[in-house]
Amino acid sequence: MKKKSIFGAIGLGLVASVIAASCGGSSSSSSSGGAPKKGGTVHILSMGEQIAHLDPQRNYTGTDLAFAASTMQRTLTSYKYAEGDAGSEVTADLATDTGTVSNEGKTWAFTLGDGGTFEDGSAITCADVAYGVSRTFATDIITDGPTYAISYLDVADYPGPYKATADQQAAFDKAVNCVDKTITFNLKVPVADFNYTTTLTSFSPVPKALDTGEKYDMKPVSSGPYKIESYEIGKSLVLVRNDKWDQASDPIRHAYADSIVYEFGLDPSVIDERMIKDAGDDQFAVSESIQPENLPTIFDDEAFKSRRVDYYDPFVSYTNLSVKNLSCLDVRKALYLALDRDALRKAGGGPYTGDYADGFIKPALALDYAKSKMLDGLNSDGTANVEAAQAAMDAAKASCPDVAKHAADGLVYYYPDTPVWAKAIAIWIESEAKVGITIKGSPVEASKYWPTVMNPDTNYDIVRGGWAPDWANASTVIPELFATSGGFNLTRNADDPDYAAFDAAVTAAKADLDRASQGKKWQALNQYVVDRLWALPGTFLKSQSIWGSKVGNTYQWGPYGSFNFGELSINS
Amino acid sequence: MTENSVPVLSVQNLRVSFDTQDGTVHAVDGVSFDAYAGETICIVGESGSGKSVMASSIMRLNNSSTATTEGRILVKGLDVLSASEEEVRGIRGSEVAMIFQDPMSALNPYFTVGKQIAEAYVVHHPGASKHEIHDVVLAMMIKVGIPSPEKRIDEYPHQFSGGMRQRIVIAIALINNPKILIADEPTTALDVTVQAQILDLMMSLQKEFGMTIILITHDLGVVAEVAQDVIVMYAGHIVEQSHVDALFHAPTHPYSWGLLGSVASYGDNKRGGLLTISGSPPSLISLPVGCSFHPRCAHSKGEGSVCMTDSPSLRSVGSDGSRSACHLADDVLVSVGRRGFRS
Amino acid sequence: MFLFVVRRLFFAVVLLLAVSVFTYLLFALLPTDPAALTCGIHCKPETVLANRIRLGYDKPVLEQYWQFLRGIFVGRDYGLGQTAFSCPAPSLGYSFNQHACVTSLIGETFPVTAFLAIGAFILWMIIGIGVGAIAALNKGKWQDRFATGFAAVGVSLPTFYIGLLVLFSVVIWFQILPFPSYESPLDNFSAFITAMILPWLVLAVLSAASYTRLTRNGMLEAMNEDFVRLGVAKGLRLRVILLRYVMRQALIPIVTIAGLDFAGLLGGAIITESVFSLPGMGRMSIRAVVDSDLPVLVGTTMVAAVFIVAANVIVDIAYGFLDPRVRVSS
Amino acid sequence: MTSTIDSVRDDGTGVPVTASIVGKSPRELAWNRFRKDKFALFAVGVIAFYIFVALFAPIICSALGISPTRLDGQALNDYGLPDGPFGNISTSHLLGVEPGTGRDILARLLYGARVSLMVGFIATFLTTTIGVVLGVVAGYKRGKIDAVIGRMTDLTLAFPSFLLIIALTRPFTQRLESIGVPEGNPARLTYIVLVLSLFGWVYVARVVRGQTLSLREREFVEAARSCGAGNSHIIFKELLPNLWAPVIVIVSLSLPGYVSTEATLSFLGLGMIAPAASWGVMLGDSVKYYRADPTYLFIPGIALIVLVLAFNIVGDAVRDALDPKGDRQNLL
Repeated sequence: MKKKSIFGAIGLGLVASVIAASCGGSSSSSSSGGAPKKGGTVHILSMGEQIAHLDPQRNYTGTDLAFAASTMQRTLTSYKYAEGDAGSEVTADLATDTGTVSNEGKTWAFTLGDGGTFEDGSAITCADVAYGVSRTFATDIITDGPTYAISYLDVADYPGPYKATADQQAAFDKAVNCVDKTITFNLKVPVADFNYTTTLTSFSPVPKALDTGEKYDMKPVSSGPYKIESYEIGKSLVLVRNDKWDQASDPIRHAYADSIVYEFGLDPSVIDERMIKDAGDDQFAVSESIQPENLPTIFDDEAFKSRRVDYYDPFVSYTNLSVKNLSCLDVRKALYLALDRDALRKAGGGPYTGDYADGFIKPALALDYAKSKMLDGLNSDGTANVEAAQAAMDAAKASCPDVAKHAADGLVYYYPDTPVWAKAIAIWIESEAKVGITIKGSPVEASKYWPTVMNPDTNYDIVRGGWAPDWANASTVIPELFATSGGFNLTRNADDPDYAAFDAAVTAAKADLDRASQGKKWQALNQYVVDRLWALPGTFLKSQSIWGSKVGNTYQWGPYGSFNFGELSINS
Repeated sequence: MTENSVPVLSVQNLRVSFDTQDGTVHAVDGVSFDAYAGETICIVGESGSGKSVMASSIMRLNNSSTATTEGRILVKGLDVLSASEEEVRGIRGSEVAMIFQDPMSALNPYFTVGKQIAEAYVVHHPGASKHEIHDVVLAMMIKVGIPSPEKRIDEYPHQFSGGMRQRIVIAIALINNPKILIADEPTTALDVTVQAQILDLMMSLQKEFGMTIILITHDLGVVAEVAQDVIVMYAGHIVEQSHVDALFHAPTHPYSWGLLGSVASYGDNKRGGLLTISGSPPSLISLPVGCSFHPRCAHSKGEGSVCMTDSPSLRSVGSDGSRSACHLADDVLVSVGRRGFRS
Repeated sequence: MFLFVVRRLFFAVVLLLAVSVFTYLLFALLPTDPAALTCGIHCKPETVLANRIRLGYDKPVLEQYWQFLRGIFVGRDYGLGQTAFSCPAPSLGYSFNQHACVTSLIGETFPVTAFLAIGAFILWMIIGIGVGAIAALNKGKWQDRFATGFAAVGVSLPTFYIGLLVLFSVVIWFQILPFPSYESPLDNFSAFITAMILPWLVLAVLSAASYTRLTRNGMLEAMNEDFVRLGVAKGLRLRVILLRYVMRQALIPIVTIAGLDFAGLLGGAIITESVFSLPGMGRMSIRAVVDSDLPVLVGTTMVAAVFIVAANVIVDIAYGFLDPRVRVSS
Repeated sequence: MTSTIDSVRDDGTGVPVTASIVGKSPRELAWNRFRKDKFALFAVGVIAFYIFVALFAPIICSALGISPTRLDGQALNDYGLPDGPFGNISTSHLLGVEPGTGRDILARLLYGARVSLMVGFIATFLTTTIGVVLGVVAGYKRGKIDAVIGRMTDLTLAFPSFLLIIALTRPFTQRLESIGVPEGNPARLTYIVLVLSLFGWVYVARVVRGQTLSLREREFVEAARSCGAGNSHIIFKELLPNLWAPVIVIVSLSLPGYVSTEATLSFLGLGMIAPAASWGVMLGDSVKYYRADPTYLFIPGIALIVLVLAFNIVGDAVRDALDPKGDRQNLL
């Protein structure tokens, strides 16, 4: 799961929450006693210009998923609407239960409950869900969404509903089969936790007759308690109650507020000030993030105690190294040892940034996490160990002079062109210069950062990374980040001599249906990557949020690391 | 000299100085003269001699923020210099009117000439009806000799030739039948043929309206033709005031002598060329001690003489009423003036 | 006069065509591939190709330009089958980032920009001309020094800096106004005013600065004119002279520049709209820059150019009315 | 020197300008007047000071023991904010440190002055040169050449320039890099300067053309022409020397304008690339800290305001000195 927008604070302390906010510190906070009331308008202050994607099959951003799922896009299954560990449990939504698995994990069936309707009053049918799933395959139009449907479903060469021939469509209909109210997914590989996959809105229903393709992103048909009244990019998204939605048909949503207004395009500093001031309508507002410079103001003042939270979100930040260009472990070690992680952490707000990561799996993934053994000489307080780094560099000059020379000549670091990253890159340049490594910063427009670095033609040495699991299984972490088949592998590690062994181990771990044993395998693979430094572990991130004094039900929803927007309420 | 012994204009010890970045410029330095009804006084002098500033002072047209004005200027018994803005405004255009040097720039390019003439009338005749104004303006345009005035009344200044524009300016000046008309080089910017027409017009209108004309000019031909009295200014002072005939026959100041000599038609020196005044005008910020003309004066006595130490005052010399500000006026009268010039 | 206007209009159309060619070529020759941008993060070459064809970017630039021009008059259709849609005339293209026809996007954002421009324009003319006149009438005194200093700082300080300083000081430190949040004047007029007053002021103060200078110098120059002296010599009242003689002359160059500045503003006040989060055309165009949303960029550039060219024509014609010398001789 | 009675045209107000100061060239006169303007001399001093510190920034910084890139975590508190009042102004950091990194603000300001002033000076130089050349040629030659230049002007003015400057930054910087301009800041700077010149020359050219049109009718030009002087002689020896008053005024106004445009581009993330400093980068960064570190907010702003004011004062003074008419008049 991607981070929200990379506009703002990217990686250095931003949005989102925990799969389990277990590691204390922050006592989060639901509302001030009593059952939440109905009515009122909730405001969401956003520095983004729009919701990246509202089209359910294209939505793949933590906050946006939480927003869309809780307000408009019902899914077959859902995470529980609860804070803390409970929020990470899967529960039935459109389906009557959390699915039935058969055929050794290759067949999953869900039965739709009664009474679900779209905003036009028509009933949600099995065909609507199947149609929605089929849209994921139209990758020329339905871009940016998660592609689990494509990699799991047992259908080949299906181009999506817009271009499919009758035969191709028939093949898809076999893979996603509707019998009355029961939808059956036939998978090509066993997936033990497919009912977690179906919490993604890419498994939401779309009424075929109302599908506008490209334009569906601006006005998706609602199946939840709210519908879009107006949506202007750069201005606002206004949700009002969907009067066709029947509370009785929905086992999880409460829809307290009468309307929800997303305000776009606000200056981050202005958002912070409005939240601090808490005047007028801003008393009914929530903000997903706080700028690092304003954190002390909010967290040193007890006046904000009841409307702030500091928590571990599901994200891990790290730094991808191009193993292809830096095919020398000693150089990679030198890079890591010389890096002043303490300075980077301070630039992001110090303790509010999070904790130094010992890998890529967060402790919240309790089954998959084990403390890794970090590199010898790495200072645990985050400061640079220049001697050790120099030693590694000297070793590199002997063992792999070409790569060492490349490092001395200049490593190209693609970074998002934002003020926060401008400072981060300055820290990188300064720290690596101490061991004779030159960093050449190459700023990329923030909005084009991922497409740019994901492009195989982009010749980088270093790029940033940040990731959260799509559900509570490191199968959505290690393979995604480090296997060549992964959706977010920026390490270019395919030619590393140790890659073949790694790949085999990943395949084995994925196929292991015993969750505990699988967890051990992920732990080992995490350590495997840490030992080889294909990427440099960064921070187990924390996030901070603030809300207006009259907003209730402001808990942080674990899997998405954000408010459960649809459940926010107004206490007057 | 005139039937009325009370002057219509009396300038008494006028001093005007300007503050500039380079220092204080004493543009007019103790000027006094009287003008009587119906007479024409010409003021001549080099550029920078203060004649235009003096003329502007009569209507208090100098920049109030940088100019310092002392002395008295009496028009109809009112001291223009100490009067209130409103009182001065009442005089401007109605008692005293002015014609500027360049008719091309003196008219407001954004309004029709008719409107501009009317404006001058209306401001002093607030109750006038539209019809009346139209008639007055038209009559005035006819008087100043604008052909087909009905048509041209609605035209803009740029549609007029220079001479015609100056006629419009004269029309504006005379529409309220002023007692005094100050004309600051009214013909300098015009073609020679037009110059004569304009001067004739002014003279004939003077007869009709009976006003006093103060004509600033450097054209001694014009002076000879129209003036009764002539005032010669140099470096902010009046150096000579004479009847026109007296001036041309017997200038009482070496500077007047030089002036006359520098005009071709009056030049009669042996080389046959122009007589020139050697040297250049003095700085008005720091005038020479003594007579301001002495550095350029051929008659100046040497070091330690009165020319170098005392500033000469204007005094009567000779018998024809001429006044001169030359220590040596009597000598000059004898040794130079009587000798050289006949008109 | 009629001929003059016709000639002027004809020339304006030619100029706009030239602008459209340049704009189109400029953006078409950029190294950014619009098709790649619609293809998302996990982009495969075949998807890029498919999108390029779908968007019409596979055709030669000239043909694309022709399609664009044609679209303005007859509208354009996009895509095939179920995902087909069309943008009716006058179509300036379709934004794949914002999933909407550029014309309707401009239609949504333009009113905000127009309100901003009109209000700021009125304010800045009042402030600029007023302060300039005060400076001219008090030349050399402290009022003049202050006004020229104000003009100097105003002309040269970056808008974002002043804007944010004003925002923070007025809203946070002195708490005079609530945080501006745009509302349509038709929905909530008082909220509209509250939201607009700061951006109006900032824009007005910044732009007024150059008008202060223009007014001051124009008036000083006019006061030097002989015809002003003649006006005084006529015995006209100071007020009359100032209005009919001095201002009349000083305002002519101001009208010219004001027309162009106003037109420029109608094309979007990029920074002001961004600082104050106004959903106007300027902010949309900067978003288009960030997203490489070429259709929106071309569209806003063209609309802005139309305003500038139109303002030029209007200013030229207005000039004829303001200055009779131009009117009659042409 | 001899003087006939009307050797110098009376300027209508009677203040005898030429009479008072004799025998000096207009340039000397202007210089004399300028010299007396204490305010302007002070402003010249300020500009000279800025240029001096910009030129010698490396020497000054090493003398003070500061660096624009060195991190100083010790000067920051745990949260990355300056660990002391007023942005942690201290003997080791005379203007405090940058929040987040602890870099020295004075050093960044000095190095930033280099970038900002360089952009300002080069862009001004280019726009002025292009504008003056095209303006003079158009005004002097008139006819077809004037028409062509006039159409170029119209076309340039018809574009929303700021939008284009922003929109083309990245692609054109890449283009520049691909044709051999060193990557990163050199390419960005080149682009900024070029594009500012591309849109900026028009304003200079229009003013210069107008001035030339009236100058070419003046006696001294006609005199030169009647003496058989060539076009280049007339343009360079007769016209240009008489154009520098309006040009200097334009320069004094446009230079700070370019500095501020650079700042705006930096604010939008299109200016200098980290870790380089420019005033724009600093202004853009500092506005975030209005609450946490207001000292930082004001330092780059004040630096810019002082420079802008200095240029304006000098520009006004030069104009006053060259055009004494400003002194005469006026009735109101």
